[in-house]
Amino acid sequence: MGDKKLQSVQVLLFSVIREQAGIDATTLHLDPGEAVSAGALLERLAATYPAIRPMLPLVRIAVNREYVPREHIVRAGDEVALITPVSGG
Amino acid sequence: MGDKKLQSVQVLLFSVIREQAGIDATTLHLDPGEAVSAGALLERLAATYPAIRPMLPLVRIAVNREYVPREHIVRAGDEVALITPVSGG
Amino acid sequence: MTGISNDSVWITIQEMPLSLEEVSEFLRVEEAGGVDIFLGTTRRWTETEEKAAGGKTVRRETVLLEYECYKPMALKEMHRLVDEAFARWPVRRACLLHRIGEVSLREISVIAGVAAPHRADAFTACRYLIDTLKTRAPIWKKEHFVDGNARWVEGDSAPEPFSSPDTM
Amino acid sequence: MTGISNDSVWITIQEMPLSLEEVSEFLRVEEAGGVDIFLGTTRRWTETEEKAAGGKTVRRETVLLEYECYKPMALKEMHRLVDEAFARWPVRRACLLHRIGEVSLREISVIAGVAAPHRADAFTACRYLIDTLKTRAPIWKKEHFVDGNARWVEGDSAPEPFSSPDTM
Repeated sequence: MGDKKLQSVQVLLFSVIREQAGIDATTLHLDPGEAVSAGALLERLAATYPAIRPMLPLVRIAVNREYVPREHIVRAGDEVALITPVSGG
Repeated sequence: MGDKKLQSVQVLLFSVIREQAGIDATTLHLDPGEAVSAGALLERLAATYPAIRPMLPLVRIAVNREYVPREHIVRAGDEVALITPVSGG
Repeated sequence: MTGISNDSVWITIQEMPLSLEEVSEFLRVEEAGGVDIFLGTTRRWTETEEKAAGGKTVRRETVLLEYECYKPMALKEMHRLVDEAFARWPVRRACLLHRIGEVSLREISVIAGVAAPHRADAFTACRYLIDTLKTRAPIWKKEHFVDGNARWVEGDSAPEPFSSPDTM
Repeated sequence: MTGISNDSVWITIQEMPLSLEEVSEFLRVEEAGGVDIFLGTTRRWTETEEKAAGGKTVRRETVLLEYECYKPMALKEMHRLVDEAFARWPVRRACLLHRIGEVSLREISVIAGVAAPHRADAFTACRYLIDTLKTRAPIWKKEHFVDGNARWVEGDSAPEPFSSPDTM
């Protein structure tokens, strides 16, 4: 069943939050037809990786490589990235 | 008599005013003890090279490689330069 | 991307050292009279006010910077920033190059460059590119100090609501 | 000159082409994290409003620029401008290089460069150097057009009373 893939969301972590979580990527599963906000997804992640919780207020969320507000609804197949304050340059 | 040199002022011309005058340098002679302002010196030069007269209002004067106001008194031995609006860069 | 011909834009993220000579060759075009190029380099000394030291200024010695990025999104944002510069100012060419991995003292981590007919626009657009890159491109810097410690540099980009592309 | 160690300042007027690579090598020091470099290049097209053409915009094609200077005074002024930049901003290194003689299309006539701990100062001081050079250094530019005509570019520096060194 290809459904498995379609029902999942890929989450990417970088920099300090990657080190705190101890992972650079994980997969979250959605129930069929489930609508989850990006913010709720963060909470779900923090339940599994409590070390990232203190950073959540600083995190911007990107879905499919675009910044989105926390109310943004994440869909199966989306690529979600947790962007702590950037410091390139 | 080394006085000859001491009684003279070297005048340098550049760019458009150099081309109008047809010279890039000339020597003006001062009477012993004569006090001439930079502005008066310009007038004297324009009497000899009338083609430069229309440009005089735009000219800044440098004496010994420093910009000076027209009232500045020029002394024998000074190097005077006529600086039309600069356009380097 | 979005109407900017590739001939006028050069964007890259790479591990190899960045070449200023190639940047100059790319930016100097007959349509431009003013070219501004910004280089970010690894600085040895950083002065910070440490709370632990009672607000005293502490001078720390860096040995290298380490950069990490979310590459596909960083490239996308960099293209967007350059597109914005072209839309706002009479820019003829622009480049935005970032190095990742380890960058030693004096070496170049980022180059932002803009060629414009006149200098004021070159300066303004170049400044725009580097300033916005530093708040929007998902790139992170870790400082490695001479004492063996390391820390992720705290960026100062706001969390959300995320600013529209036009926010400066 | 006036308290600036020669190690931190590089000023020259030369007929030979200017080397950006040497500028980069000079400016990238361990004390600086931001380097801004401005290049003035020979632009091919100039648009001017010609009174003779009823205020219409006329596009002229340049084949080369020719620079002339009052060299000892120009160097003195360039040193002064750099001294002012050091006095005003936390500058670590600065260069101001001007080419004279003929400068072909795309070639560099001037390089102003500043290295500072942080980028804002690098941009501001670099802009200051090139802006003030263009009003104070006794250097002149003659445009040679493709039709065989030539004209001295009308600078926009005010005649007198000459501004104090602190005027921007």
